[in-house]
Amino acid sequence: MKRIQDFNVISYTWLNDDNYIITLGSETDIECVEPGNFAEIKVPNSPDVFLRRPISILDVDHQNNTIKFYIKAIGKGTRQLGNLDINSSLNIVYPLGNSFSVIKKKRALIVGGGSGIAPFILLASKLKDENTEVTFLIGGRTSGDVFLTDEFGRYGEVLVTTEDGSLGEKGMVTQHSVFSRTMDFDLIYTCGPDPMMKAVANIASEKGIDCEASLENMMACGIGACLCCVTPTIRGNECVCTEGPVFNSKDLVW
Amino acid sequence: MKRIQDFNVISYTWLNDDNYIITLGSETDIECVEPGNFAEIKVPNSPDVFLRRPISILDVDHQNNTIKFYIKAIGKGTRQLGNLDINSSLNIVYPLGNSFSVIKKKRALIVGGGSGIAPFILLASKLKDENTEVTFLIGGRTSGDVFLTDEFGRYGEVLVTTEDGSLGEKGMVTQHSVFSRTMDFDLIYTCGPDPMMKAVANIASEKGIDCEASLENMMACGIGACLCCVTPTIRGNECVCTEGPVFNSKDLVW
Amino acid sequence: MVNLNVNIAGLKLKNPVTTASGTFGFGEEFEDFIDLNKLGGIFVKGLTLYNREGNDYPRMAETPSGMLNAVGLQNKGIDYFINTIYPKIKKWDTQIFPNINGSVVEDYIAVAEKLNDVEGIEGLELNISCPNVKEGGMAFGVSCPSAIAVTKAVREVYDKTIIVKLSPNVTDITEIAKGVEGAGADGVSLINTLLGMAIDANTRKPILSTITGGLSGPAIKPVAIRMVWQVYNAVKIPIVGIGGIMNATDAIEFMLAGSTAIQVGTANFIDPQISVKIVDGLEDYCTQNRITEISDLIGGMIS
Amino acid sequence: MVNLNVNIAGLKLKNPVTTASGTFGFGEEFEDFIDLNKLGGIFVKGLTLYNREGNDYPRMAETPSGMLNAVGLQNKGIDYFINTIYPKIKKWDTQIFPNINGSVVEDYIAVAEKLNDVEGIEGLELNISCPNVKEGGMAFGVSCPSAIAVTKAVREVYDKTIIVKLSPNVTDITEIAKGVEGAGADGVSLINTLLGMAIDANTRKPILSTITGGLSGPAIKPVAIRMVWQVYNAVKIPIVGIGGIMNATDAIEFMLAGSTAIQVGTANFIDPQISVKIVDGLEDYCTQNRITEISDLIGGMIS
Ligand SMILES: Cc1cc2nc3c(=O)[nH]c(=O)nc-3n(C[C@H](O)[C@H](O)[C@H](O)COP(=O)(O)OP(=O)(O)OC[C@H]3O[C@@H](n4cnc5c(N)ncnc54)[C@H](O)[C@@H]3O)c2cc1C
Ligand SMILES: Cc1cc2nc3c(=O)[nH]c(=O)nc-3n(C[C@H](O)[C@H](O)[C@H](O)COP(=O)(O)OP(=O)(O)OC[C@H]3O[C@@H](n4cnc5c(N)ncnc54)[C@H](O)[C@@H]3O)c2cc1C
Ligand SMILES: Cc1cc2nc3c(=O)[nH]c(=O)nc-3n(C[C@H](O)[C@H](O)[C@H](O)COP(=O)(O)O)c2cc1C
Ligand SMILES: Cc1cc2nc3c(=O)[nH]c(=O)nc-3n(C[C@H](O)[C@H](O)[C@H](O)COP(=O)(O)O)c2cc1C
Ligand code: FES
Ligand code: FES
Repeated sequence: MKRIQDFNVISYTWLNDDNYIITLGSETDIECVEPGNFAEIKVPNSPDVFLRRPISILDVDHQNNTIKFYIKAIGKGTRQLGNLDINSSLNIVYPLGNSFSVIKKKRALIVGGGSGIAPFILLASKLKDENTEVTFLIGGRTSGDVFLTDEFGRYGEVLVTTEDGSLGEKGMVTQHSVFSRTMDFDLIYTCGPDPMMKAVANIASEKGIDCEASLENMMACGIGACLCCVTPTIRGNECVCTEGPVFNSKDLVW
Repeated sequence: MKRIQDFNVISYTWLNDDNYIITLGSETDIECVEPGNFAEIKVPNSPDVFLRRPISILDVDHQNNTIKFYIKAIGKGTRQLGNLDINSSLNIVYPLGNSFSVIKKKRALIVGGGSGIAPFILLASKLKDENTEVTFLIGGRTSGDVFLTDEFGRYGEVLVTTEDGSLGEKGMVTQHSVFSRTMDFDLIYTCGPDPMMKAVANIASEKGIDCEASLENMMACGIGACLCCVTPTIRGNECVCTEGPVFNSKDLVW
Repeated sequence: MVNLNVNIAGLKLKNPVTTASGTFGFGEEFEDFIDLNKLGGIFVKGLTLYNREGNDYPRMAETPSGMLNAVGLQNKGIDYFINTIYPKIKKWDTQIFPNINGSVVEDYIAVAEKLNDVEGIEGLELNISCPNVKEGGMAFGVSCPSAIAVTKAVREVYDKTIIVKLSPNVTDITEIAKGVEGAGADGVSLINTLLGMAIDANTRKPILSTITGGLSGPAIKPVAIRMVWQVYNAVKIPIVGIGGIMNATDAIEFMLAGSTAIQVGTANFIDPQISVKIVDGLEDYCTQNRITEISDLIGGMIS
Repeated sequence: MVNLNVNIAGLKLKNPVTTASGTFGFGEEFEDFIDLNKLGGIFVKGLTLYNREGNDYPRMAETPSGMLNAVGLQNKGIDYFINTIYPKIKKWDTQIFPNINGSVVEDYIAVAEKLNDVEGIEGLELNISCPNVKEGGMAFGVSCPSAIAVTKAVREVYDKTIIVKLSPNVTDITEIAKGVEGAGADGVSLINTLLGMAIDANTRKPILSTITGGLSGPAIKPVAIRMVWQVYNAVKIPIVGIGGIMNATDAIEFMLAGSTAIQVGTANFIDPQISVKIVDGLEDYCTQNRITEISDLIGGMIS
């Protein structure tokens, strides 16, 4: 069930100047979260930020009632969320949106870039529970843009590309040698910048592999009430916040 | 000269749940301030507060580059100003407005109520420098509304009235027995709620004593640019922020 | 005990708090957050005769204390509403008001005719103020003759309560309000969004696919309150006040200015529970101010 | 090197940043805070033929991301300006634009005639959009014939640059803009304040003495940008964009929408140095985006 809940800021982990993980705690239970779900976070003490901000759920801990987000500070809201006092309170509406399909006893490729890697920790852990073998392919401009590889390593092989070659193979994710190998994946998951996802979806379709992409969009409500966040699909305009954020790339008109 | 300057919050002294003194410090020198001058304070991290807030200057310390304000939390801005982190930064425009006349080697009565007592510490210290003898008359609803009496005590006799009689004489300030004594004051200064100031001004005029009242008004700019803060005077509408806040009560049409 | 009932041309609302069209879906979206039975009414998402895909994305831009939208009346058409959606939402003990739209007068008539026969729906909101469609929409609401014409046409085919939703993008809103009053409207609702626009200085492109869109949220509240007060002084029919209402105090201000009921719009996005919180807040205000009939507040500004 | 010069009908401004009438006094008020020589121009406080006391207080109310004012053109009259104020402020190397107002056309003519002879003043702003006066004011600006009439009358007696300040409280601002263009205006400035209102829920009274007042600040920015863009597509004369500009990015957006110059208004109250900061910010933007002539940005929105 969707819920509006108050949390306290427990801690920050800064990955570099702009990227951080924020951990929130609550007195009450945390709702069950599926991989791909997101939250609408109210940014406190920020005169410039009027609407909530949609952020994927990185991880939840039902034992300790904590929830984590991985955020890239790109504007006023995401910056202010990285600048709160420990223990200060924060209001979130969650869990929102649909989720990735969790396939059983298969092989999956997960391709992410930028803040698009956030949903993949939860996804990988569910896939592992279902005995699906996971390969990660994470891209960034430089080695400084590639995060969470250690965490991903706990769930499968981690491949990296950087545009400057400072980590892993040099080039864009879609230029990685994994795509020239036998592509015996049953499903490709992707989340990140639109051009990256499109390129990945194209390769998937060429190779006849299903591909699920998690989209972003400008959102007002996050719960399907305003119809602001549509993306064109073969079925017409659909809301990224409710019919998405995860779409089968075959259905997308992009 | 008027100036816009960044300060840091050094400390708070809470007088009760709603009244506090905030001390700010700066790396650079503090401008010279006359008694009655005020500052326009930018309220940080407050989505609801758009304009600056006018607050009288309580005291300045040129040796340590600090400035103090006495604030009564009555709304969103004054509440938020009481809720800042120590060391967080605050921007103020000051010193603004005219000031009380500082008379020499005379006798003065200072009548204040509520947050209207703020300008009187600076005033009393200047009057003392000029060998003027000061009597304070401070009013409140109950003893819990009467503040800074110890500080005032350093400059002269402090008389108190409370409406419930819990401190000093019972009644309104204007009912205090000082007004039935020989009123050998040369000047009465007053600041506080409008009805109080009017009543004080009436007594002053009956007794033929000059009276200076410091007014409040809704302000946008604080520097005479917008003409939003006018009060009717015998010379026409005048700006409280520049022609005031201190007016000779004879000139006011209220 | 406070009586929160208000009355729009004979139609009773259990309290003045309703939700604004396009900001509350069909109500269902909020079921997880609030008890919908507590609302005075729900103005559902704008409906048209046939399915509409709405505008391309991006449809939304954040602005200071507000937002622009360019949804463009995306909906599955009136039949889908009547046959599929309404049966699911009629269980709630609150008034459901369809918000109807058209490109030409005939569309409005067709939609109103269909709604006339729906049991349980006691009134509709005639939207002549949508800024986000190329044809019809706001064009009806910014000209007095066309506002009158469409109201008259719908009045002829619709027997229950008609609330005409007015556009703020006009020189004199009282003229339009008087026009639709004369044409048979039972009430007016105002304001719809102000026509606005946003540009991204980095890309140098408009943020919305449609370039202009509708401005809503607290930014427009002062304009909305002014218009409610002007219309209150110009017409006799009840007013539903809309525009930037974020809390019970705002709702009180709209009632004092002359609103019989109010709609909560953009605020639902920021706090999905806000509509019900406002109901509670109105009751508290009345208790604190020893008001036993909330309807005594309507137009109660002391000037 | 960035060339920040812009040109309003032959009148050169050293940069597009000017200050809005009524929000910057006569400039002197800001002398302690900024170097006034750095501004493209100063539109001084609204002037009338004779001394005006303006409205009663309260004249101001804070609103979400904005404020309402009801100053009502308080000023000491045009002669006082010409004889006492202008001699003090003409030393600055910036364009000074008097903002002129009247209750009847004859007032405007009289004021314009007096200004025509003042050496150093190269242009005036003809305000037909003040919402805060009972007679004249906005009434001139919300009707096309009267906007044309007053512009024509002033054109006949005034030889230098006339910028007509338009009201946003109209159904179609392009119609008025085209009208005043035809009547001889050299440029238009927009927008003046939106008519708004605020009520105190506790006292149940209007906050302003005049009940309604003019809404300014970032809240109105989306409406202002939309109107600038509409007018840009309707007339050939230059536009001075106004409304909620708080920083250089906002100013860029107004230029992209079609403004040749911009006015900074309410922002001056929040940061008395903001106008000069915006000049610097424009230069930075141009440098970063490899723009050598800022005038290339005018109407440069990519749509
Ligand atoms: C379903 C979903 C899940 C997301 N998950 C994450 C996540 O886990 N971690 C993370 O860091 N970010 C995530 N995002 C993106 C995040 O919502 C935006 O970065 C954030 O809203 C920007 O807010 P801001 O105030 O910092 O930026 P602003 O100051 O508002 O804008 C800065 C720039 O970003 C653009 N922008 C703003 N919001 C969006 C948006 N929603 N989509 C695309 N562009 C936008 C603006 O147009 C502007 O150019 C997610 C977005 C969606 C829709
Ligand atoms: C020259 C001057 C000096 C002042 N000195 C002090 C001081 O030393 N200490 C102090 O505590 N306060 C002082 N004040 C009053 C202070 O400015 C207001 O209390 C403050 O602006 C309220 O802001 P807020 O956001 O807390 O209230 P809001 O939430 O904005 O409003 C709360 C209520 O207060 C009313 N109000 C708001 N501002 C004013 C105002 N400027 N005048 C009258 N009523 C107002 C509102 O109408 C509303 O009813 C002074 C005011 C002036 C003009
Ligand atoms: C995303 C969005 C969609 C809207 N869709 C409609 C609509 O379909 N029909 C309509 O009459 N008004 C529509 N409106 C206008 C609102 O009903 C309301 O009049 C306006 O938003 C002002 O109220 P607010 O400031 O409380 O949001 C929409 C508003 C928003 C923000
Ligand atoms: C306090 C105040 C006084 C104003 N007085 C005038 C005036 O005398 N003449 C005029 O043309 N506009 C006047 N205006 C309108 C401004 O010049 C400007 O058009 C408007 O405030 C919108 O810009 P902003 O949002 O940047 O403030 C005034 C605005 C304010 C806030
Ligand atoms: S954000 Fe409102 S429908 Fe998706
Ligand atoms: S507050 Fe602007 S003139 Fe006084």
